[in-house]
Amino acid sequence: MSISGLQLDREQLLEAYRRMRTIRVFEETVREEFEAGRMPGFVHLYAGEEAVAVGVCMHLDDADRIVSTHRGHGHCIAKGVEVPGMMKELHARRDGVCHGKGGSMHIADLDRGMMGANAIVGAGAPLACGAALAAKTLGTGKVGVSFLGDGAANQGAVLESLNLASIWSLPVVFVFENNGYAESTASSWAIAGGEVVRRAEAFAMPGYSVDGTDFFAVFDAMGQAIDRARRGEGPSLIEARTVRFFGHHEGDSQTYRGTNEVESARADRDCLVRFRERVLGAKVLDPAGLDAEDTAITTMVANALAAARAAPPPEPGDLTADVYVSY
Amino acid sequence: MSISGLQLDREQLLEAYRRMRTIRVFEETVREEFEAGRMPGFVHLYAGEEAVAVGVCMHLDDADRIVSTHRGHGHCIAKGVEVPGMMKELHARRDGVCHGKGGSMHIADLDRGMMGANAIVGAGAPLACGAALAAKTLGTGKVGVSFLGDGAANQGAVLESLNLASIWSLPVVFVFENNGYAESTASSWAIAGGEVVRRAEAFAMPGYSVDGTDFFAVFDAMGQAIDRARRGEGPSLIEARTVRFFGHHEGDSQTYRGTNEVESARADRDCLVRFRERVLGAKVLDPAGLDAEDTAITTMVANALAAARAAPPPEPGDLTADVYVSY
Amino acid sequence: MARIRTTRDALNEALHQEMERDPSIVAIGLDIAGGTGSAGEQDAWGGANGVTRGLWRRFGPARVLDTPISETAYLGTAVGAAASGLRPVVELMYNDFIGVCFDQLMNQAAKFRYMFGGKARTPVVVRTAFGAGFRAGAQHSQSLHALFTHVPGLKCVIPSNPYDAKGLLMAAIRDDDPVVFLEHQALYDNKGAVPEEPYAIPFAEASIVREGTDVTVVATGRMVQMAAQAVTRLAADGIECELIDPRTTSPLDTDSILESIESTGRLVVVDEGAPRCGFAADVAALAATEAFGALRAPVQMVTPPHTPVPFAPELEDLYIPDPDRIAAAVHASVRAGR
Amino acid sequence: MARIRTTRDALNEALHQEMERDPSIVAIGLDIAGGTGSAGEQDAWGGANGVTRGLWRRFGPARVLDTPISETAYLGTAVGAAASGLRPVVELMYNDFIGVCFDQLMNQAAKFRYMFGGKARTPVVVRTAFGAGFRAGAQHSQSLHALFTHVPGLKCVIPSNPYDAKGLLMAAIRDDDPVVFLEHQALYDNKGAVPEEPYAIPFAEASIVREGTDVTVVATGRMVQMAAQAVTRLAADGIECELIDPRTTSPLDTDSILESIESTGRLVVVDEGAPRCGFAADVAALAATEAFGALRAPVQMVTPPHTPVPFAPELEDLYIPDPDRIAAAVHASVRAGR
Ligand SMILES: Cc1ncc(C[n+]2csc(CCOP(=O)(O)OP(=O)(O)O)c2C)c(N)n1
Ligand SMILES: Cc1ncc(C[n+]2csc(CCOP(=O)(O)OP(=O)(O)O)c2C)c(N)n1
Ligand SMILES: [Mg+2]
Ligand SMILES: [Mg+2]
Repeated sequence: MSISGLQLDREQLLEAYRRMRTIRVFEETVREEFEAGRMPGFVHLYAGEEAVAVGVCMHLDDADRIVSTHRGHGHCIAKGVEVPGMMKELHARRDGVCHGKGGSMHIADLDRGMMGANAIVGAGAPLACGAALAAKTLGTGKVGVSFLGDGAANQGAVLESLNLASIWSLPVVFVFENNGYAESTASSWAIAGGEVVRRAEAFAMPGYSVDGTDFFAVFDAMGQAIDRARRGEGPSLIEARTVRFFGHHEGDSQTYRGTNEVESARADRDCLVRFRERVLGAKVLDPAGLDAEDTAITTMVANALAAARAAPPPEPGDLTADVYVSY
Repeated sequence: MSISGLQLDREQLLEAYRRMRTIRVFEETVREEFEAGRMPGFVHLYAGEEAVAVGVCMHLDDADRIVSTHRGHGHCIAKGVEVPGMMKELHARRDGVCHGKGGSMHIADLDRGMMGANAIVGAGAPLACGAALAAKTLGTGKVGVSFLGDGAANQGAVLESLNLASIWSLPVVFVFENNGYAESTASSWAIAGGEVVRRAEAFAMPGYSVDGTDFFAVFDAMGQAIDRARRGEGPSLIEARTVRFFGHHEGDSQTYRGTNEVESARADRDCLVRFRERVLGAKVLDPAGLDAEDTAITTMVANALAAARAAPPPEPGDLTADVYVSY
Repeated sequence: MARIRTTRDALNEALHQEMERDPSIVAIGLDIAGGTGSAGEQDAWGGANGVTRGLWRRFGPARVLDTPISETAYLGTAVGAAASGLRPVVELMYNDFIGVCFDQLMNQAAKFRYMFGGKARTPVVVRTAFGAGFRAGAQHSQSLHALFTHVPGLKCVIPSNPYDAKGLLMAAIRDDDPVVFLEHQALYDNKGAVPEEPYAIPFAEASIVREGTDVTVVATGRMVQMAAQAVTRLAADGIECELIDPRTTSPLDTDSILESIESTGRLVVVDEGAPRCGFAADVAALAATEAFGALRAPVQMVTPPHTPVPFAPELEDLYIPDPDRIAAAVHASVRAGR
Repeated sequence: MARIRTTRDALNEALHQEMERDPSIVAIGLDIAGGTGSAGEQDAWGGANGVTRGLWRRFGPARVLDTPISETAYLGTAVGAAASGLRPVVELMYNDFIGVCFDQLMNQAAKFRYMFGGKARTPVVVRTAFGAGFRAGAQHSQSLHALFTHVPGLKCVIPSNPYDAKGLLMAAIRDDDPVVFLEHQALYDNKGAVPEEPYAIPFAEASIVREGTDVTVVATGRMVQMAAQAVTRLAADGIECELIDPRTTSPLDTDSILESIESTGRLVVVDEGAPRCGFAADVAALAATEAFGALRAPVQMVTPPHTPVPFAPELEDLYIPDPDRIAAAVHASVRAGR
C-alpha cells in the first residue's frame, strides 16, 4: 500500500523540499544566465511546476525510468541528476551530462533513469512504455513514467500509447502537467472536453486530477498509480493542474496571459510556499532548517554555475563521435 | 430533424436495398474473379457490412464527401460510384475510374464525393476533416464522413482527428465499422475498454453504438449525426457492430475465427436478409419487386465484369502522366 | 529606391496579399494566431517565428486557424481540404516534426493525383522552418529537403533571400500541387529588396547568383550566403565561380546546372542536408550522369558530416558548411582539374 | 548437399535462433502471432508475410507481442525498451507505413546516442517489407531505403538472397545501433542455400556477386536478381560486368565499389527507389567525388521514374527496372567510354 505524503518522515520531507527548491533556484539562475546571453539555445523553465516532478519522483529510484519533455530541468533534478553536470550541459560544456551535445532540450542521464528531455512533443510517451515493457519483461518490478504537457494530450503518439499501455498492462504512469498553455494556446480550448483526465476513462485506466501545486496531492495520486503499476495491473493517468511562472520559453512576451495571472499565481499557488506552510503548520520541519537548506542550495547552484562557466567546450573530434556504437 | 429509416418512402427503401444488394453481388463477383487469378493486387471484401455504408450514404449526395478504407468497394457503391468504372479499375483497365492506376486499395471518384479507399489505416480521418473544413469554410452545408475500421480506432491519426474535429466543430461524422477484427486481431482485445464508442465521450462528441447489420439502426444514428453536423454543432462518432463474411483479404485462411462463427453470422446477421424481412414484414416492398432488383443487379454486374475483362490496359505513356498538375 | 524588408516580412506580405486575392486560401498551424482560448491577447504570436503575424486580425478565425499539437490531424485536414476546394497554407513549425506526420504528405497529398488517375488536385502548401545554427539541438535543426525531394508528387522550394521568399511563396500558393516550402531559421531576419506588388517566381528556374567560368557552385537556402562569401573571396584570388541557387529542388532546373558545368567543367555542391542520399549527392549524380563529358575534375560535395546536429556552438559551427570549407573545395576542384 | 530454404524461412530461422540464444530479444508487431483475443487459433498469422510464424508458440506472449494498429506507439515502445535493456525486433508491415511513425526512428532512436553524449545504446531492429511487383499500388510498394540511409544514426540493411537474409538479420539483431532491415516482398519465396548453424554477416561488406572487368554494376535487394540476369546475358555478348551488392546501404562498403570502378572505369547503378536523392544518386555521387579519375564514361542510373508506383501490372512492370533496361545501360556505358 502506498503511504500518503503526510506520512513521509522528516528526512523524506526535507528531501522533497530540497529537490523543489533546487529546481526553483536552478531555473532562476538559468534564466538570468540566458538573459545575459551567456547560455546558448532555447530554454523552457519549470519554475512553478516543481511539486509535480518531485511529487512523482519521490516514489522512484534510479532503476525506475522517466521520460521528460522540452521542459525537462525539473524532471532531471527531481530524478536525481546532478546539478553541476546539468549546468555544464546547458552551457554546452564538454563534461556536461551529455558532453554538450544535447543541451536543455535533450538533457538526459540514463544512470539516473532519466531518459531525456524531448523536443518532439508527445514523443516520450511511447518511450516510457518501452521502459515499462523492459521492466515487465525483465521482471525488475520497476516502472516507466511519462511526463507530458497538456499540449501533448492531443498528439497521436500519446493517445496511441495510452491504448497500448492499457491493453498490454504496462507498468507506466502518464503524468500530464496541465499548466494551462501549450505555447500561447489555452489547454481548455485545445483539449476537447477541456480536461486530459477524461481520456483515462476512454482508455480504460484510472485517472487522477490533482492540484499540481500541492506536493501532497501529487504524491498521493502517484502513490496509487505506482502501486497499481507494481502490482502488474497496468497504467494510470495523472493530470496535475499547475502553473508556469515564466514564459513558454525565454523570450516569450506572454501577452496572451490574463492581467495579473502570473502575479496572482505566484502569490497564491506557489508550490514551495504551500509546502512550507504545510510542513511548518504540521510542525514536522522547522523554519530554520528550511532556511538552511535554501542557503545551501543557493550556494550549490552558484558553484555549479561558476564551474560551468569555467569549463571547456567540446573538442572538434567530438563532432563525429558517438553517432553509432560501431559503424 | 432527421427522418427515421422507417419513414423512408418506397423508392428510397428500394434504393437502399439496391445499393446493398449491388455491393453484395459485386463483392462475390470480385471474389470469384480474384480466386480465378484474373484480377491483380489485393482485395478486401465488404460483404456482410453493406448496411453500414448504405445506412450512412443514404443521407448524402455527391457534394458530401466520404473517405474510405482499404475495404472500399462498398463505400464506393453506397456513394454512387458506378459499377462498370469500378470493375474496370479493379481489373487495372485504362478506363477504370482511376485509369487503372489506383486499384482496389485506392479507388476513388471525386465527382461522386468519394475521396478514395486508403491503404494506410486511419489516414482517412484527417482527410475527412479536411472535406468538412472546406464545407464549413465555403459555407456549402455539406459534410465529411470518415469510414474507419475498428483497428483504426488505435491509430494516432484518428484519435487526433477526433479531438481536432471536436474543438473546431467540424461537420464530420466518424463511422467505425467494428467487424470484430483488424486482420486476425480481435477488436475486443486491441481497443482498451473493448469499444470504440467510449472514445466519443473522451473527445466531447455524441457517440452511437448501433447494430451495423441493421440498416435502420445505422440510418437513424447517421441521421442524428448529420443533423448535428449540418446545424454546425460539430462531429459525431458512430460505432456500427458488423460482420465480415470473408477473410481480411482474399487468401486469408481465417483460422483465428471461432467455429461456425461465419456460418452463424451468415445465418442470423445477414443485413440483406434482415432488411428484406423488415420491409416485407411492414409490407412497404413486395418480394417480387426485390427479386426483380436482384436479377437486374446480377445482370448489371455481370455486364460490368464482361466489359472490364474486355477493356484495354493503360498505355505505356500513362506511367509518367498525372504525377503533378504541372512540373 | 529599393524597398528593404526581412525574409519574415516578405513571407508575411506574400501571405497577406494572396489571402486578400483568393478567399479559398486558409492558414493553419500551431499558434499561427496565438492566444486562442486564453485570457489575454489573441493573435499573440503569429507563429513561432512570427511569419503569420496579423493574418488573424485581417482575415479572422475562419481563415486563420490555430490548432492543437496534432500535426497529423491538421496537416491531413489541410490535405483533405485542398482536395475539396480550399488552398490551405499550413505551418509545420519545424521541418523536424515531419516525423510525426509524413504520411499525410508522402502517401496522401503526393499520391492522390496519380492514384486517382489524374482527377485530383491537392493545392496545399506546407511552410516549415529548417536549418542549423540556432543551438537548437538535433531535433530542431535539420535540413530535410532531401526527404521531400525524394518523394514523387511533392514539390520542394527553398528560398535564399527575401525577394525570392516572397515570389516563391506566392508561386507555391498558386501552384496546384502539394508544395513543401522550406524557410531557413537563420534567414528570417535577413534583409533585401522586396517589391510591394505581388509577383510569383516560377518553379524550376534557378537563379544565377553570380556568373563565372571557372567552377560551378550549386547551393540552396542559407548555403547560398555561405557560398556567396566564398566565391567573392575566390574572385579576389582570380577564381571565377558561377554560383547557382536552384531555388526549387523539385522540380529542379537541371538545364541551368548542366549548362554551367558545360562551360566550367567543374562542380562544387554545397548543401546543409545530411550527405547520404542527400541533395548534394543528387546534384553530383546529375553531373556524373548528364555532364560527365564536360567535367574536368571530381565533383566536390560540401555538406555536414553524417551526424545529428550537435548542440554545442563550437560543434554546430563545425557542422555547418562555411565559406572556408567551400573555398577549399573550389580550390581542390581547380587543382584536381585536367 | 546444400540446404535449400526460402528467404522467408531463412529469416524465420534467424529469429528463432537468436531469440533462443538471447532472452532479451522480444518481437513486436501487427499480427506477428495473430489471432490475439480471437475465438479461434492463436498464432494464426505469423505476420502478414509469415516471417514470424511459430515464434509465439516457442517463446510465448511475453516475448512475442501482437499490437494494435499503433505504429508510433509500438515502434516507440520498442525504441524505449531498447534503450532500457531489451533488444526488440519490430515488424513494420510495409516500409510505406513509416510515414505514420518516422519520428520514433529519425528523431528518437537515431539520435539518442549522439544527443546523450554517447551514453545510450538503442539496439532495435525494424524489419519491414518493401518493393514493387505485387500490384499493391502506391502505398504498399515503395522502396524507401534512401530515407533510412539519409538519417545519421540509423543503419540500413537490404538482403538480396536467403543466405544473406539470415546472416544479415542475425547481425542486425546483435548490432547495438538501430537498424532498419528491408525485406523485398518479391524475394520471400526466393530459394537458396542456407546453412542451419547461426552466422552473422558483418555490415559494410559488399558481396561481389560476379567478378568482371568491363563495367561495375551496383544493385541492392531485388535489383540484384535483375542485374544478375542482365550481366549473364551481357557476358554472352562479351561484356564482363562486376556485380556488387552492397547489402548494407548504411554503413556502405565504399571501398569495394571504388576499387571496382578503379578497375572497370564504368559504373551502372540499379536501384528500385525513386531517383531524386535516392540511393542510385548516392552511389553515382560517390563515384563522381571519389573515383572520378578512374571513370571513363558517364555513370548510368537505372531507376524507376519519378512517379508513385502504379497499380496496373503493365505500368508497374514498366516502372520496375528490368534486365533489358539494365543491359541497355551497360551498353550505353560501354559505348560512351573513352
Ligand atoms: C511535434 C511537435 N509539435 C510542436 C512542437 C513545438 N512545441 C514545443 S513546446 C510546445 C508546447 C507544448 O505545450 P505543453 O505540452 O502544454 O507543454 P508546456 O510547454 O506547457 O510544458 C510546442 C507546440 C514540438 N516541439 N513538437
Ligand atoms: C498504418 C497501417 N498499419 C497497418 C496496415 C496493415 N493493415 C491493413 S488492413 C489492416 C486491418 C484493419 O482493420 P480494421 O481497421 O478493423 O478494418 P477491417 O479490415 O476490419 O475492415 C491492417 C493492420 C495498414 N494498411 N496501415
Ligand atoms: Mg502546457
Ligand atoms: Mg475490423
